[in-house]
Amino acid sequence: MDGIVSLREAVAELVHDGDSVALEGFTHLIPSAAAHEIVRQELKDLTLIRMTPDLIYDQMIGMGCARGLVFSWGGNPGVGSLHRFRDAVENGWPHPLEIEEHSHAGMANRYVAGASNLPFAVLRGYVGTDLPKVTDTIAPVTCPFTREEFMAVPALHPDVGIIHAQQADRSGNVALWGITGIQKEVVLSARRSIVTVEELVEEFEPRPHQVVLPSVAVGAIAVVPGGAHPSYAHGYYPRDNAFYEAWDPIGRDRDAFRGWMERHVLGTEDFAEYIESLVQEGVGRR
Amino acid sequence: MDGIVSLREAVAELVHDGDSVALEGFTHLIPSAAAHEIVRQELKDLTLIRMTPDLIYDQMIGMGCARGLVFSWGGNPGVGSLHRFRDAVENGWPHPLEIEEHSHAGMANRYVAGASNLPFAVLRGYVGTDLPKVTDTIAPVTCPFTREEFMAVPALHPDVGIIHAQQADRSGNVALWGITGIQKEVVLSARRSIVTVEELVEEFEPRPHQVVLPSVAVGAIAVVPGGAHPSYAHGYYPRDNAFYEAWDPIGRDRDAFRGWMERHVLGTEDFAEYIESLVQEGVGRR
Amino acid sequence: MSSGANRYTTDEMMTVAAARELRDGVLCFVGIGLPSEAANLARATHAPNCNLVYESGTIGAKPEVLPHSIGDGELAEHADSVVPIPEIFSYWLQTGRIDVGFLGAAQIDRFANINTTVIGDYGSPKVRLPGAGGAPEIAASAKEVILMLRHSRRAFVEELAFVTSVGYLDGSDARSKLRYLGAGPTVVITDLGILRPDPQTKELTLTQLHPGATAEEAREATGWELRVADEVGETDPPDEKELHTLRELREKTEAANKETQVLRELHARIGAARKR
Amino acid sequence: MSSGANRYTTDEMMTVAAARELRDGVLCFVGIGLPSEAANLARATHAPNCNLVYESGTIGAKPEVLPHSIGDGELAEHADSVVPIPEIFSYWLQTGRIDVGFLGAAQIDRFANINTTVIGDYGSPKVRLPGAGGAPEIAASAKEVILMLRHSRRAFVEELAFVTSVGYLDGSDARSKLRYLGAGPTVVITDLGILRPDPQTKELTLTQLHPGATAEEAREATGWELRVADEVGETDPPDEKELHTLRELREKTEAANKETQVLRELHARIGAARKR
Repeated sequence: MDGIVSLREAVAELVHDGDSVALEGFTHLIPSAAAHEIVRQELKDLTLIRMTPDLIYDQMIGMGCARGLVFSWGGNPGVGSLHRFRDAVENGWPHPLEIEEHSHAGMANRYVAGASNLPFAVLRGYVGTDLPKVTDTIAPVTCPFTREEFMAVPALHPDVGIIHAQQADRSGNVALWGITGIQKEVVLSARRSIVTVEELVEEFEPRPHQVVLPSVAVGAIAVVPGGAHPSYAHGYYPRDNAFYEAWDPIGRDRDAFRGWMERHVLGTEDFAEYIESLVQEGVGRR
Repeated sequence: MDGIVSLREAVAELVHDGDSVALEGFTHLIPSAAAHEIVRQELKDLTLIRMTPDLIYDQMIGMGCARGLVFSWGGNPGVGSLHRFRDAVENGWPHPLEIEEHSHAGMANRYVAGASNLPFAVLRGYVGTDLPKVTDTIAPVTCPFTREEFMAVPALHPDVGIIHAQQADRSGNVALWGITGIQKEVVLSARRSIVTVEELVEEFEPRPHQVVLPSVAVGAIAVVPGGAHPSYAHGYYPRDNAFYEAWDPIGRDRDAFRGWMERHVLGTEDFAEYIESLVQEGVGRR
Repeated sequence: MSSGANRYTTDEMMTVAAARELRDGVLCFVGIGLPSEAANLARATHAPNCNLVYESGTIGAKPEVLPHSIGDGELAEHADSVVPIPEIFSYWLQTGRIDVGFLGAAQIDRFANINTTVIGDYGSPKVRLPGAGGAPEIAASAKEVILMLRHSRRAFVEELAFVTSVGYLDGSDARSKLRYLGAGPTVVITDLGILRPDPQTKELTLTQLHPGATAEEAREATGWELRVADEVGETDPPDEKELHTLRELREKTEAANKETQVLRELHARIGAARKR
Repeated sequence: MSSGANRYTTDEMMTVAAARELRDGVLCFVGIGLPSEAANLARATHAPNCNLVYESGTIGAKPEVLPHSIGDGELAEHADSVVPIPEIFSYWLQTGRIDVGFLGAAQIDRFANINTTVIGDYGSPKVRLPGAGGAPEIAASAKEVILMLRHSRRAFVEELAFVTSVGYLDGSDARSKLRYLGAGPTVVITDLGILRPDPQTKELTLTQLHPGATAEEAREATGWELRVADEVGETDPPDEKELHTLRELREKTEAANKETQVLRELHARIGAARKR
C-alpha cells in the first residue's frame, strides 16, 4: 500500500495480529493517532518495539494489544511510571508481557543495522552490566583487526514501522525537522511503513535539521493534524506537558484507564473526534 | 588549534610531514585551496586518504607530497585518467606510491567506523572480487546471531581531516548543504581538522539537505572564497567543467605539470593569487 | 522541604552543588530533571560556555526554560546542531567526546554501580523501573559521571537488584578491565552531602555535608556501612545569585507552561483544517 | 562515427538501446557518461517515473542537463532527497532496494566479470585504471545490472587482469554462493549489439545486433570464442523521438556549459570579497 490514504485504511491494510510494530519518535512527533487506531481496530499479539515506550505504549499494553515489548526506557518523561506497563510486567494484567530490553544505544544500533540490511551492529557498551544476562539479543563479537571484543546486537526489521512527520508532498515524499530521532531508520528497516503527517504541502521549504524521506522509501501516508499529541510537532504545536501529568492518575487505576480509553478512543471514530472528546470532558478528568 | 585563522597558519600548525591526511568532498566542495597550501609548504611523506582522488591529489602526488594513497576511485571525472597518479603507480615518478584500495562502500564504512570510535565496520561486499587479495585491510567477520560471514574493514582515523564548506558562524559552527558526501565523518574521525569556508555569517539560514558541524567538533577554520574550485560550492559557484578538461593535457606531461604548478601554486601566496594567476594566463595554457 | 532560615530547599541545595561541579566549557551530556536544572544553572552562572548535549540529538542546546523531556522543541530551537539519535550515541557519546555525564538512579551501591531496571527479581519484579535508556553508555563513555540522587536506605543499598550501568563494579581496578573510555562516577550528590570514590578502593566516601546535615543522618540513610572522610567539609549554602537564577529559571518555565493551552489550540486547528 | 543514411552515431545507438532496457518506475543507480545519458533519455521518453539515484547521495534526481560528474549541483537541486554518502551505500544500495544498476568497464570476460582496476600486473601495472568506486557493490546488490561498453578485443578479454566487480564468476551457479542480493548483469550493451547471459551457463551470448553490424564483427571484437544465439535479433534503430530527445538533452548540456565563465566570475567574487 503506497500513497495517501486514511489512517483507518492504512492500519487495517498494513498491521496484522501478531506483527512486530515499531512506532517511533523520540519525545518529538510521537505517532499517537496511529497507536489509537491500532487500539480501535483491536489488534492483538503485537510485538511492540520502541526506544521509549510512553503513553501510547501504556495505552496499547493496557488495552491488551501487546504480547511483547522491545524497548530501552519505559517511563512517563518528567512525570514518573507508566502504570499500565508496570501492571503488565509486575502483575501480568491484562496479560503477561514478554520483554526484551536494551540500552538506547543498543536500540539505535539495531535500527541502523536493520536499515543497512546487516544482521548485526557493534557497539561499545553492555559489558559489566546485567543486561546481557537477561537479554538474549546481546552477544560478543571480535574485531578481526585488533582482536578487541565488543558487544553486538541483532538488526531490527519491524513488520510495520510507523512514524509521524510534519509534512508530505503530493509525490509522497515526507519531511520532518527539529529533533528527528530514529525515524528514518525505522521506516527503512521496516517491511511496511505508515507515516501520519500534519499536512500535505505542494513543496517543502528548507527547515533546520530537516530529514526528507523520499517517496520510494515510504509506504502509506495519512494526513492526521495533531496526530502527535500529547507530544509535539515542531513548527505546529508544543508539547502538552499538562496531559503527561494528567495521564499519571488515569494510567494508575485499571478501571479509570479502561473507562478513559472507552470514552475517548474506542468511543471515537478518529483522532479529530478524540481531541474533541478530550476538550469537551476536560483533560484532567479520569 | 581552534577557531578562525589563516589557511597558511592552519596547515603549518596542523599538518606535519608523515601525517595521514584526508581531504574529502564528493565532487562537491573539494578542498582545493587546502591542497595547494600543502603543496606550497612542501609537506612530505603524507599518506593521502580520499574516496575519489582527483585533480588535487594528482597535484599533491605529482609534487612529491605523498608516500601513500588510500582510495576507492582515482580518475578525472567525466574526462579520463589522473596522469600524475598513473605516472606514480606505473613508473614511480616522482617516487613510488604505496596504494591501499577499497570500494566506495568500504571507504565510507571506514570513515563511519572512525567517527564512531569502533575499530571496524561490516559490509556486504568484496567477496568474489580480487580486492581482498591485494588489500590487507579487508577481513572476514561472522555475525554472532546468524553465523553469516561478511567482510570487515578497519576504521580510518586520519591525523588531519580537511574539508571545504559554504559557511562558518562566529562561534565556529560550520554549515554545508547540497551534496554533503562524507564530510561529517571525515571531521569526526580525524585527530585534527581544518575547514575552509566560502564565508563567515552571523547566522545560518535553513538550507536544503544541510549539515551543521557544531563548533566542538571542528578544529581550525579558514575563510577561503572560491576554495573549492574547480569543483563547486552549492549556492556560490558552479563546477568548472572546462578546467577539468584543461587539466588533462597539463597533467599528462611531467614538465608541463611542473611548470604549471610552479607558476600558479608555488609562485603564488594564496588561493586568491592562484585564481588571479589562472585568469591572467588563461586556463587552457600549459 | 524548606530548610528554614536559609530559605532554600534540599532540592535547591542538590542542584546548586551539582552545578558547581561543572567547569566552564565542558561538553556535558544531560538528562531531564535535577541534572537539567543543574546544567542550566551552571550555564546561567559560572559556566556560560558549558556545552549541553541531550540524548535526543541536540548539541550546544541553549534552553531558555527548563525542558520537561530530553527532546523538547526548546532544545532544538537554539542548538548549535541537531543530529539523529544513532549519531548522538555513535559519533558523540561512544567516541569519548563527552566530558561530563549526569545520571540519576533508583539504587546505587558502595561502588557507584547503578540500578534503574527493577526492584526485586527480574522475572517477576516488585517494582518495574523504566530501564536503561542512555545510562549504560553514559556511565561507560563520558569522561566523568556526576550522580544525583536523594539519600535513603531504599536507594543506597548493600546489593543492587540489577546492574544497569557500571560504576566501579567491585572496586579497585575492576572497572579498568572493561576498557571503558570514561573514568566513572567522580561524585555523588545527595540531599545530605557529597560522596566521592576513594582513590584506591573506589568505595564511595562521604567527603562533604550540606549545611544542617550530619554524618549520622547520612549513615542512617545508607544501606551499607558508609565510609566517612577524616575531614568532612561543609558545602557552601546556595548564594544569592545561585538561588535567584535557579528560581528565575523555574518561574520562566512555569510561566511558559501556563501560557500554552495546547489541547484547545489543537482543537481549533483541527477544526480549521477540516473546513478547508 | 555517423552510420551514414540513418544519421545516428554508434554511441547514440548504445544510449538508446540502454534507455529501452529501463522500465518505467524502476529505481536506477546511475554512473556518469553513457549510463547517465541513457537513464535521462529513458526518463524523458518512455519512463518518466524512472527514479534516478546517483552515488553522490541524490535520490529521485531530475537533472535538466546531463551532469558531468556523479555529484553535480544539478543533481541535488531537484532531487527528492539528498543523503550523506554512507547512507547511499548502507541504506540504499546494500539493502537491495535498487532495481537496476548501470556499470561501465575497461574489461569484461565471458561471464560478465568486470575489471576497472589495472591492466597488467597489480604491483607494476601497464595501465593503472581508476579502480573500484561504487561498482563492486552495485554489481553485488542491484537487482539487475546493465553493462555498457564498446566492443573490442582489448575490452572483451579471455582473462581479466583483475576482478573488480563480480558478474557470474566462472558461470552456472557460482555467483549464488556469494549470497549477493542481486541477480547480476542481465544485459551487456555494446556499439555492435546486445549480449545476454545464457540462462544455464551464464556465458554471455550475442542475442541482438544493431543495424549494420554483423556477428562476424562481434566475434572479431571479442577476445574469446563468442557464443552467438541461434536467432540473433536486430535492434530497432533509434526512432525520431529518441534521437530528437537525446540530442536536445546534449544541446541543453552544452549550452549550459558555455554560458558559465566560472573562473572569471570567481575572480570577480574574490576581488569583491577582499574589498569588504
